[in-house]
Amino acid sequence: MRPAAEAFYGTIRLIRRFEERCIDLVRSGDIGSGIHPCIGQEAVAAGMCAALRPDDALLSNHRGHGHFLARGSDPGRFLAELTGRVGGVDKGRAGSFHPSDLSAGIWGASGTVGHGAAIATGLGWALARDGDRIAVSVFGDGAVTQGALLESFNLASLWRVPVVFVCENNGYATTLPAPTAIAGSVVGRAAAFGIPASTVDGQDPEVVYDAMAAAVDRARSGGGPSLVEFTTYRYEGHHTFERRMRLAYRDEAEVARWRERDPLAIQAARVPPDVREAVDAEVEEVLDAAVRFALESPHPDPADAFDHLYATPVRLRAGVSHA
Amino acid sequence: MRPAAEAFYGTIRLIRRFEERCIDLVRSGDIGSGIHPCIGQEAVAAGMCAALRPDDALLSNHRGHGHFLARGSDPGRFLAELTGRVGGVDKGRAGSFHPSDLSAGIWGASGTVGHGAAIATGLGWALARDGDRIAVSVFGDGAVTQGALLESFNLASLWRVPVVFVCENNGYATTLPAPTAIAGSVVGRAAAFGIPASTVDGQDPEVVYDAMAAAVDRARSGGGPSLVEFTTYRYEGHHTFERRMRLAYRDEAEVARWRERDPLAIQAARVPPDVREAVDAEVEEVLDAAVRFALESPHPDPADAFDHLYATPVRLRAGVSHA
Amino acid sequence: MPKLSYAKALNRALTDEMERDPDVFVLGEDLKFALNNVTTGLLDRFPDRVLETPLSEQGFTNFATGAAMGGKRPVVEYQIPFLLLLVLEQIANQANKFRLMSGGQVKVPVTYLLPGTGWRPGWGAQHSDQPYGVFAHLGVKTVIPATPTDAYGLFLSAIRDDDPVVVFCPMPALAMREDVSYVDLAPIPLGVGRVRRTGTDVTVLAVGHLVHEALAVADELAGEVSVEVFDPRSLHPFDWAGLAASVERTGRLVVFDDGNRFCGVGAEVLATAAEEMRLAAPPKRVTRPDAAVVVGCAPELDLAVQPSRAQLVAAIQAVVKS
Amino acid sequence: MPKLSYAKALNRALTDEMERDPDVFVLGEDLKFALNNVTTGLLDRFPDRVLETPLSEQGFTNFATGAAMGGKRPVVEYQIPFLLLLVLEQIANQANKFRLMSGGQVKVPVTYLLPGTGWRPGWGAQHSDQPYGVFAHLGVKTVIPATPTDAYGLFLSAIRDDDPVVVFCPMPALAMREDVSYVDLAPIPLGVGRVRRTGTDVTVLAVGHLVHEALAVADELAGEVSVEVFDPRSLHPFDWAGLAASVERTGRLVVFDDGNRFCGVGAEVLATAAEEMRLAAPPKRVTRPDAAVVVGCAPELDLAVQPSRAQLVAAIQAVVKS
Ligand SMILES: Cc1ncc(C[n+]2csc(CCOP(=O)(O)OP(=O)(O)O)c2C)c(N)n1
Ligand SMILES: Cc1ncc(C[n+]2csc(CCOP(=O)(O)OP(=O)(O)O)c2C)c(N)n1
Ligand SMILES: [Mg+2]
Ligand SMILES: [Mg+2]
Repeated sequence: MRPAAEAFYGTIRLIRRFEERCIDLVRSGDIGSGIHPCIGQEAVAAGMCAALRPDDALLSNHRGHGHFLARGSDPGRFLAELTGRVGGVDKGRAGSFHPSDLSAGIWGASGTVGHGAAIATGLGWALARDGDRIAVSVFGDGAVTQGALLESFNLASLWRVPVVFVCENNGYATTLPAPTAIAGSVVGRAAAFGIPASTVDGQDPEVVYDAMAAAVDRARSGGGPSLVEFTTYRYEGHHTFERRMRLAYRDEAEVARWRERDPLAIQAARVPPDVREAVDAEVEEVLDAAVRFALESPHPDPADAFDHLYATPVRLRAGVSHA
Repeated sequence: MRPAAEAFYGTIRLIRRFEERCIDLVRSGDIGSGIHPCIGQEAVAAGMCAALRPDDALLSNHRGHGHFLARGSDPGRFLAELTGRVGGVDKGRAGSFHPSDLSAGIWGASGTVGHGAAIATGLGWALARDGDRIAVSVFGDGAVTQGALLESFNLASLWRVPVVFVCENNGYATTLPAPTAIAGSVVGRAAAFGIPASTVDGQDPEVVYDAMAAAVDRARSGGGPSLVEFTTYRYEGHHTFERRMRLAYRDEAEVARWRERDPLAIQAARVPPDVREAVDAEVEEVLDAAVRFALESPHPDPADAFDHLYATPVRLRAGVSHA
Repeated sequence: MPKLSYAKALNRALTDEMERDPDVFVLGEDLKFALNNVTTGLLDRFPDRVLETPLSEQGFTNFATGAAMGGKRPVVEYQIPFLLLLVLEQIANQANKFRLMSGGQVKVPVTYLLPGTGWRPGWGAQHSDQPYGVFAHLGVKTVIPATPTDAYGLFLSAIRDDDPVVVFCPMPALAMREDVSYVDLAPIPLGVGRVRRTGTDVTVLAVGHLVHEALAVADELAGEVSVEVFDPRSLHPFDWAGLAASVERTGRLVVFDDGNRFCGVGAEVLATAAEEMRLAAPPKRVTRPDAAVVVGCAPELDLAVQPSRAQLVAAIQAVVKS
Repeated sequence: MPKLSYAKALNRALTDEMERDPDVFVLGEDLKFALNNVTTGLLDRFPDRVLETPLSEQGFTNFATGAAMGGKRPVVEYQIPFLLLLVLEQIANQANKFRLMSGGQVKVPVTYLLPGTGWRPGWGAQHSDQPYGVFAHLGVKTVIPATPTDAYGLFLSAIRDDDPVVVFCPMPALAMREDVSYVDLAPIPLGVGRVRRTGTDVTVLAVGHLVHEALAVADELAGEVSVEVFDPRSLHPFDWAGLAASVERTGRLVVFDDGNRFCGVGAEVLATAAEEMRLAAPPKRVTRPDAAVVVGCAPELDLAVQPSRAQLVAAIQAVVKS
């Protein structure tokens, strides 16, 4: 059942403010990597994740902070990851680019754009053998020109894997406009492999939820893969480095047009002012605590550099001759 | 203009008998690699190559003997290549698996299934900058599940490259039936990238010619890429090694059904018996001479093992310590 | 005692492990008809654990990563050495890093099996590579069994290992047979080498099928030089202690390796020996040349760029003389 | 004299060569906005020779192979080190073998440019690799310029070379500036190293940006040890004669390399030295550890698995003492 309006509002507000805090922490140097902000795209995360069962598995990508928060990852531990601390969800081994949080059902984020789709397909296949959990792969418009992603469409379709492919089409891959990169369309690619696909407004979390719930239902009931393309927009640059560079790949008018469909405003309009204020206050509290936790968490010990490299450990030689 | 019936017959007959001679030479050990016979598929080679201008560029694949002969590669020098001799079109450096013969407009055959399509796309793009030559990429049904091939569809479509993608769909990738490998269809993949595509009978060289000529015209006149899928069948195994293995992946009835549409018979029916006999005799003469040439050509000298490795040579150390 | 072939040993290891552990499954091309003899009989016994794939090596390699994260233990078979270069990024940069990037939350127990690495007479320049050094360099666990018994034991350990492991089976070793008592077949731990023949004058470290060539050379030189043959069996992890003990005894070292010279396994072994071991004479490598491409279809040229027994003999003689 | 930055040197080399040779063109991601500063200004000057690509690295790498066979001279830019692993097969097994397989009929003059190899603080485990050893192992021509002048000269030579050449530009070197008189900018032949500083006690072979670290260490130790710093500049082909001459003078050798230890460039150099050069003391390597993965987002961990000045100092001191 579709969550209440204020629940969506809360998620979107949390993601928005979390990212804004992150940008501050990038400026202060606490998040060394910079981030790929998803500001403007929060409705996709909110609606999509609400349609999942907690034990479903999601493979995220480089612009994934929203997915984590929407799935209930602890903001403090997640932020501690972005600041590279041992209290992070990945003990500081992932940072902003490659995080995972299995407690929140997020199984990782491959830095190889598009390749998470095949990993999710394998994961979905494995989960389906032991129950009715499903897998979700989230990627951008840039990923659909990566052959490995299209290979996964073929495998998922052939083997009727319970996987939902979610394309967050924000119109650009870094500076490259989607129409100059994608011959044909996103949904046309999926359809070519016999995968049901639709293009859906990604700015309204309720619309997102409905489309996603249908795809999840299909997967869970043995109907196989489907693809949902959510049209959306990022208000920030591709990565925070753009704050230091002037890259004139999109004009102000276009940004302004999309700001008119700000998911935060869309959802705010559905929530009474007093409820909104309460939610906003709670979000700030949560984030204050999260920032505190993230910055107080210890830095990793260099002596532990090889921890977690292997599950079945082996002896490794250092980089200096020990004789 | 479509060539005369006896010309097609001659080409098909040449390929058929050439391959049969090759199989003998595999048995005798003179062709050490074995071969991937194209017996049964000769009409595609004959019709397709007749639609090309001599200076057009074709990228072949592992089942490419027919393409070479149909484009006019010298049978003796081509066979000398298969037997690994210095008189071969590639001086014995290519063998049956990776040959090229630029004098016949064949620019190579990547062993990486599907990847020739992107090479051909780049080649076609380069040729188009200096004139009106076009490029052709030939691949099997197995190649359309390789992501790198689909990447080339996207690039060719975006950049309107004069390239014709030719899929020889013989129903199997080694032992794997096409329907169990390909979700959707071959032509559906091309269409998804905005590439005009059609499925055409590959057993009749005249039908092949007409379809190919249309695609070539489109490419040459600036209309961009297209794909033609020719349905065909190989009467032999995937590779001559199958003569020593029993692989029951297809039944006799299926083979028999396809034998009823033998391209050699189809084209023979269009040629008067006396003309046919003359052609047959000439083919045997050509092949006798070719075999003689191939077996008399010297083996490469081990001292030349590094020749042709680089175009701008460098000094290489041997595999033994020289101190 | 029954004769066990190398290929049969692979088949047996996989069958035994699939019997024992329902999470093990196998995927790859032409598996149903067991083109490489590894999957013979498996389809009948485990019909839903043999996944025959289209030609989508990168896709199914990533698929295996996901399935492994989801609790399965995939064994992925590849038909040609270069296919491991095609999926190098998926193995070394994705599968092999996910555990670290998750801070230990996930494991990725995938086994990548190449039942035929190196030169197969006639198969062309793109089918004759030896990519194992690349995987070891990038930190992917890498084994290269020389005998049927080792093929069984190392393949089994690779499947049971909780990390990605690549198993390279040298083309010329596949036909090898060995007298084996089946009850002696057992997992062999990664990172433990083996002295195949003891000797006192020189240690020959031989990789893969060259172990057998080295043993033949040792026989041939028996009256003249006492050769110890050391088989590392696994490249990463590597049995440095085992090698050091051997070199300690002999004081001399020759590496016999079918990989390319530059940055190959021979380089690593000589470098480590130079740093850490006491050598009575400069060590030597017998390898493929720098930048070697085995054209694969003209045996005269092919053999010229692969290490030979004659080269090994000469190298041994030079090392013991200096 | 004007200050030339490393990144600007790359831009200038490409601009000069595109001016000189109409067959040169550049392709890659985000080129129009020159994200990596390599293609700055090119779109305006050569609007039809800047091909901005979708995220299809394998496709456009093969595309470059075809365009090169068709008479063009493509320069392909990649954004991240791992992308070179993603296209390794297309470069090493396809582009680099086509000339051989054609018996010399075709040439494949492609330049692959990685303007940022190695660790960039914060960018994560999948963005901090040093894949150059892999290319040299497989016989692909490989250069790694340390300075702006060398970046200009080696990049130019790579473009003019008739074979595939990979140009690795170390991340920390990109910001480096040098006093350069523009008339002195010239092609630098592949395979010619350079003594960056003469010394008498020990040769330090340093790769890429570590050349500068080695020079700093040499300064620091100046009173104590006389360090010669040798920069190979290109890895394949490699200037063995230049290195041998240096070691001949100093008798001692330390390699300082940011690649992984096992089968890395350090291994090759030590192995060759052990085989062929007279050393007064065992050589040493200072490298990334075996199997290193730089997590890339926690500097404490990152620096722990990259070679440091302190390690180099210790290695030099140990080598000169023994
Ligand atoms: C295979 C691959 N190519 C290039 C990159 C570098 N890169 C990282 S994100 C990105 C743009 C991705 O665009 P899109 O998929 O649309 O996602 P968005 O950033 O818009 O959310 C690029 C080019 C990469 N990480 N992987
Ligand atoms: C990428 C890749 N995967 C696998 C192989 C091994 N292989 C060579 S030919 C072949 C089957 C190809 O089938 P198809 O494309 O239909 O061509 P056909 O042999 O039927 O003509 C396979 C699997 C290869 N050479 N390259
Ligand atoms: Mg995008
Ligand atoms: Mg086929």
